[in-house]
Amino acid sequence: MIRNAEDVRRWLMNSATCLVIVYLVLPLIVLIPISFTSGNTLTFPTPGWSLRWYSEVFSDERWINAFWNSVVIAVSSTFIASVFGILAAIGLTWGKIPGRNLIFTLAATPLIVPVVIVGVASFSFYASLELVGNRISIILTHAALSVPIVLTTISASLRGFDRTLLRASASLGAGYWRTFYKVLLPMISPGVMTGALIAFIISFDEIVVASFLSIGSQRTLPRLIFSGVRESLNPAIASVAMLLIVFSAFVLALVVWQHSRRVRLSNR
Amino acid sequence: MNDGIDVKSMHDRGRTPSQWKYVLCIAPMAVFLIVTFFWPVARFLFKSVDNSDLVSNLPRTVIALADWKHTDGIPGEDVFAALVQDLADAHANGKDGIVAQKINQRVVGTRYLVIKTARIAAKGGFAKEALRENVLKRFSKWGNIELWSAIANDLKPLTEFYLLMSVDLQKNPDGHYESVPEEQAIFLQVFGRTVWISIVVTLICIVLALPVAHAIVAARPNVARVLITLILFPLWTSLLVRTIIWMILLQGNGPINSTLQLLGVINKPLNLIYTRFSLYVAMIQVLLPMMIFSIVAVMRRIPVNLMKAALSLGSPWLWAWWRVQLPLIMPGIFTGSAIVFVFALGYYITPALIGGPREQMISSFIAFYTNKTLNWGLASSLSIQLLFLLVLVWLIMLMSRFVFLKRTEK
Amino acid sequence: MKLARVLLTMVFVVCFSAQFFPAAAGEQVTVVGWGGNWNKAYEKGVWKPYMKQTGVKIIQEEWMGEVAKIRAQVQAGNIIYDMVSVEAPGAEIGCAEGLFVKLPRSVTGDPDKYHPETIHECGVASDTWADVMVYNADFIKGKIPKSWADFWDVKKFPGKRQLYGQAQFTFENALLADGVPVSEVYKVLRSPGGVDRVFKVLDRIRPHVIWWNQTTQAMQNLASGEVVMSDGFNARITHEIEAEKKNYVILWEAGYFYGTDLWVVVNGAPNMKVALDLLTWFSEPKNQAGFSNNFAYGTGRVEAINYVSETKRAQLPTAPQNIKYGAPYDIEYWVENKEALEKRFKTWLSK
Amino acid sequence: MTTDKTETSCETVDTHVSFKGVGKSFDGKAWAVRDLDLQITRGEFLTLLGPSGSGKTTTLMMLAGFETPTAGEISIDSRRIDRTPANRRGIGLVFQDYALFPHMTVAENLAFPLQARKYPRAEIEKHVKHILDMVQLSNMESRRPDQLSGGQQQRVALARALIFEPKLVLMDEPLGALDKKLREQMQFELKHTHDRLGVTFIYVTHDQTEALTMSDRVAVFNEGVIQQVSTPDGVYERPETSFVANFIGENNCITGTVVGSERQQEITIKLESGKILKATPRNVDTNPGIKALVTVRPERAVIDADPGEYPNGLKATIVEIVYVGDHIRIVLDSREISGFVVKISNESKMINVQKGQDVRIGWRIKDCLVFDITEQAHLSVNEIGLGSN
Repeated sequence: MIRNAEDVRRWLMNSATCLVIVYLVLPLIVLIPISFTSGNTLTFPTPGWSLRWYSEVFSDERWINAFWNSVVIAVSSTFIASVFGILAAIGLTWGKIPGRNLIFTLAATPLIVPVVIVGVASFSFYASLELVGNRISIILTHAALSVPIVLTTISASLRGFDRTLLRASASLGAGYWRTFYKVLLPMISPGVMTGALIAFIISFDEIVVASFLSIGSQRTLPRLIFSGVRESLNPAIASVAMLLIVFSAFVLALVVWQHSRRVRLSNR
Repeated sequence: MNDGIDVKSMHDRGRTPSQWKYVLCIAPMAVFLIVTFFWPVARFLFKSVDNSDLVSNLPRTVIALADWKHTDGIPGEDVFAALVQDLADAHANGKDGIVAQKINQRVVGTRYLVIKTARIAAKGGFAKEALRENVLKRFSKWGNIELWSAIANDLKPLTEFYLLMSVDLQKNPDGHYESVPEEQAIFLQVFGRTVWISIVVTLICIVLALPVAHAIVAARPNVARVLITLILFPLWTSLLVRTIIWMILLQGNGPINSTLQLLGVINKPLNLIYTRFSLYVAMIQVLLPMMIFSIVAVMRRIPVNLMKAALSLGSPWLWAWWRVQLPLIMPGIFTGSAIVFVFALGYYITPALIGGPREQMISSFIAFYTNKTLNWGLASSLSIQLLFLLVLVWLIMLMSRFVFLKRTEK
Repeated sequence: MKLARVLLTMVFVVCFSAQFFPAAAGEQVTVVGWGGNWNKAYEKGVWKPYMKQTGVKIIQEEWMGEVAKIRAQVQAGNIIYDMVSVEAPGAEIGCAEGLFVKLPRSVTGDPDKYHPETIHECGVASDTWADVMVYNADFIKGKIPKSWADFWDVKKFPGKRQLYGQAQFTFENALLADGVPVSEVYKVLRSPGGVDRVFKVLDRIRPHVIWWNQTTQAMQNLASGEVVMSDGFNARITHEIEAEKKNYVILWEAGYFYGTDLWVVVNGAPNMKVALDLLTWFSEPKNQAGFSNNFAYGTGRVEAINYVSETKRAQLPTAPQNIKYGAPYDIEYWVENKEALEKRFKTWLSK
Repeated sequence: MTTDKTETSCETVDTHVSFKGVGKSFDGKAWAVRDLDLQITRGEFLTLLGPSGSGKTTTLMMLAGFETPTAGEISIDSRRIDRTPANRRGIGLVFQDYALFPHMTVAENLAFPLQARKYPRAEIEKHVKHILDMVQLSNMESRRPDQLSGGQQQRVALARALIFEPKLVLMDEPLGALDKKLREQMQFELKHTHDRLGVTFIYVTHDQTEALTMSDRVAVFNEGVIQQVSTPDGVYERPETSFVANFIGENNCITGTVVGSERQQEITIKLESGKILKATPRNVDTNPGIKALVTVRPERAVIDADPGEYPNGLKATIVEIVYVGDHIRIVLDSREISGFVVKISNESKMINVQKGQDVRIGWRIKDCLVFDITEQAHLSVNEIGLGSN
């Protein structure tokens, strides 16, 4: 009797879970056939199969430019956020700083404040500095948006770091920099990498700030997609979306790999 | 960790200096965030009360209108002289457009009046004698007492005009606050709509996340890992891409409609997109993973035996869940809700692409006033509303943490 | 000291990334249009011939009409755009603020040779678009709608309608439906009670309307038969008819309003001379027609229509056979009232 | 405060490390280490022994350069080093949990100090090979620390601290994480390594066996103060304070009052029961009336002993006999003390005593040491109890 009720409940719960997972994942999968359509419209089932929309994307200078633009912006902002993030995480995790929690909370606000506000505010700020229409403004703003993530992941890995190793390194004659590069950085690198990858994705996907701050040749990939979508939904957009998903999957795989590496290191 | 002395770093050469090093470590990030984030945002929020565009371009008028009250009737010669002189200067500096815009925001339909007056004033087109009469003859609108009181009411360095407007209030000529006419009262409604959409999204996320979280925690490690990766994957996919996918899926001749038609469930495509429904579908897909992970994080810390214990004590499953499991995962639900709610509040791209005109939230209005009508004061005031909501959520979080802590202490 | 090294590295990297900017070389000019097919048509019909003729390099950009960005560029003295296609109200506001160069007669030619409202002291029309009434002939058979009054008549033509979810366009269309002739629409709007009348007319049709806010959305609802009638931008509808073989019918004779986007030259543009030269060249009717031959939007110069092919001509809002039913949007009216009326309209919409 | 015979000929000894008046306070209130004076001879194996929190690790860390003395000076070879950064002191340091770099292989761990000193690559390879041979880990060089057993990790840690040929090696409870058997084996390996290299070892432990087995000298710490510095048999046989007497080895403690001293190195104590004992004063005032603590090591007490040879004696009842393996432990109760412990060899004739049997416990005067009871004051009740448990 109880056995049965238990089974029914489990069955219900599992099917609910399956439905939710399907809801989360299926849309991404449905995109695959659509992006290979030979037709002119985003209809399903597709009239035929072809690579024409992919070749259109790859041969269109605008998409390529926007892609590289996004990469440059994402890499630069990630680098800046990581450098500041590592330093600040060290200070906040190891130092006895009064108001530590307050600093953490304040450093998290760029992630919480609606992007529209950040976009408008940065736009008005950089306009006064002659920096609108310049990659630097987007890079700096994206870096500010990424700092909370980087700070959190690096602080987490610093908390798991055994500081005796720093003493060991010093006792073996290593100076500050050698200790930093050879001991600390390799040990917390999974955390740094995870944070950096998330920061990269944040910047790479970011559209609101980019649309406020980018002008003309500084157009990022999401910005280009956005203006494309407003005009018409054509299969080229689906192809770009597909490429972005593949890209994200790749980055996610990197993160999962980094994570398993961190688990391995901490299980020594 | 021996003898508790490891709290000191390898470079500890005494107490105070080492702490300074840590402060130095934090300083670059602090300075960076202040310069690239806090200062720009503060500067932008200041625009909600900043009135310098009006005041600094009408210096003489400010003085001349200092003692004027709307009961005094149309101002006299000196005010007109001051105004004409100010507008002439503004035109020469290229500021008449901004002055006209600001005045038009207060009294609709006066933009060209100001610009044209400024143009003529700059050319010396008004005779010096009987200036007031001269101006009034050419532009009878300057004889409008409402216009004058609207200007005079707001000739101060800091104005509450935009803040009032953003909560559907205005100042009447006597200087009292009153509601704007009903047909203009939109912002509180948008505010309510934004909150409502966020609440609905949060609640649905909770309902959908609970079974998934249970399944993940109950599953074998390998299965759990697969589930987590499956949930992580959409989270890692561009928000824009996911919105576009929903646009494709939900459109009239999109996959969902064609499949349903193929199956003969419907004979005419359903109107799925550009509705509240499509907005919820797209937003929840984006935000649900965060809720799931918040709940899973808490559930993992709950001993599995608690539910077994409750069941062994003879309680029905649902009751046991309600009394034992739910209170323990409440902190996770709370954190997840706060995250989902806060993110939902700021949504802009998804409503813009997938919602109809009635699905637009505060963010859309902020962008509209920033880009289209260049009314930054209002955009800033609306941002303040949004930030106010965020602070509120944050305070609730703090308080709830306090409550939960107390409960676990008992 | 060690921290300084990190900071220096950072500054270096940031500066390095700034080096990605392309350096200007030779005679060139940056023109900013509305993107997509619009840009393609300009490239094919106008920029290419000009480049061939003069050797000047034209760099095409696209934007979404945010005048605030130009203002920011001008205020900061950091101007990237030379020539921009701006919506007429934006041109008006920008001109008053001194963001745009006042164009001399030598560039624009005689203003009388333009359609009304397609020339401004700061700009000349880049394109003339219209918001027109359209129906899908696949779903309306037999009795055919002829006017905006028919659009409002849900008894005679059952089914959902579709209107643009903003005040401009919808207000004009409502007054047309209420029997106001195109030439009288703004007189009514400006008169006391004019706006109230609009809302009364809108109240009548409200339960039957789906509001669109993106062209994509409008076209999709029209294609699926979700709505039987709609308003929409004429070139977009023509594109659907030609490229997608849709059975849409544009009702020019129901009355329509046309709007103008204007080419303006940004004050302090780095290539101002080239831009002005390009505009001078563009103001020739023959050169203007190059755009209309590739896109169903009209031109500023009246004569330009003579250089447009027969089939294209019928699709333009400025074609003689169409323009007799149309009138331009009143820029002054919308510049002053847009913010307040949009707000009131959205309030009404939300109820 | 504590001088032993070995330290009197200070001038002739080659002093390697010297602490003078060193003190350390973490919070500016309490002293973690106080008035530390200590000279360490070159080539010596010195152990700092004490319970946790007694200041021994702090002392080591001050020498290694990870803590700054609040007072006093530390010198190596008569040069003050308390301002030299840790990485320039050239001191080998073995950590309690080894602190091997988990992301590096054994060989990389060993090469690390040489790379830091910018040795040429060939030189590094040679040294690594040599030291791996020395610690018998030649085939493990490409493993990571998590693939080694505890003992192997310990050897790598030692090898890493030795590879750059420091003149001074510090060890902070390096064997603490090993199981008993391995620990004993490693103790001998360490001792042999020390003998072979002839460098100075300073060793921190709370394990007295370790201290006694390996050291040339032992410095016993308590509450930040050195109680005694002496050879292993010195601290065991001739403790200076009741703390040392109790901390090292086991002791039976009985309180009493000083009656008087008839001759040098002998004192008369009266227990509460009125029983009179003769004992050797260690650190006590011989004035009558002073409260004093009498201690007897369990292995020096004898059951049913000849009163002539063992003049001190108590009547007691056997309450428990425990067979421990290499010896037998007999617990007795008497009027004066309950839980008096006597250890006897497991081959002793006494092996046939019975539980509940009344016997006489006796011991020699020289094995009965007396300490000032005020010395005892800061020793916790538990630790006193240890001796009579």
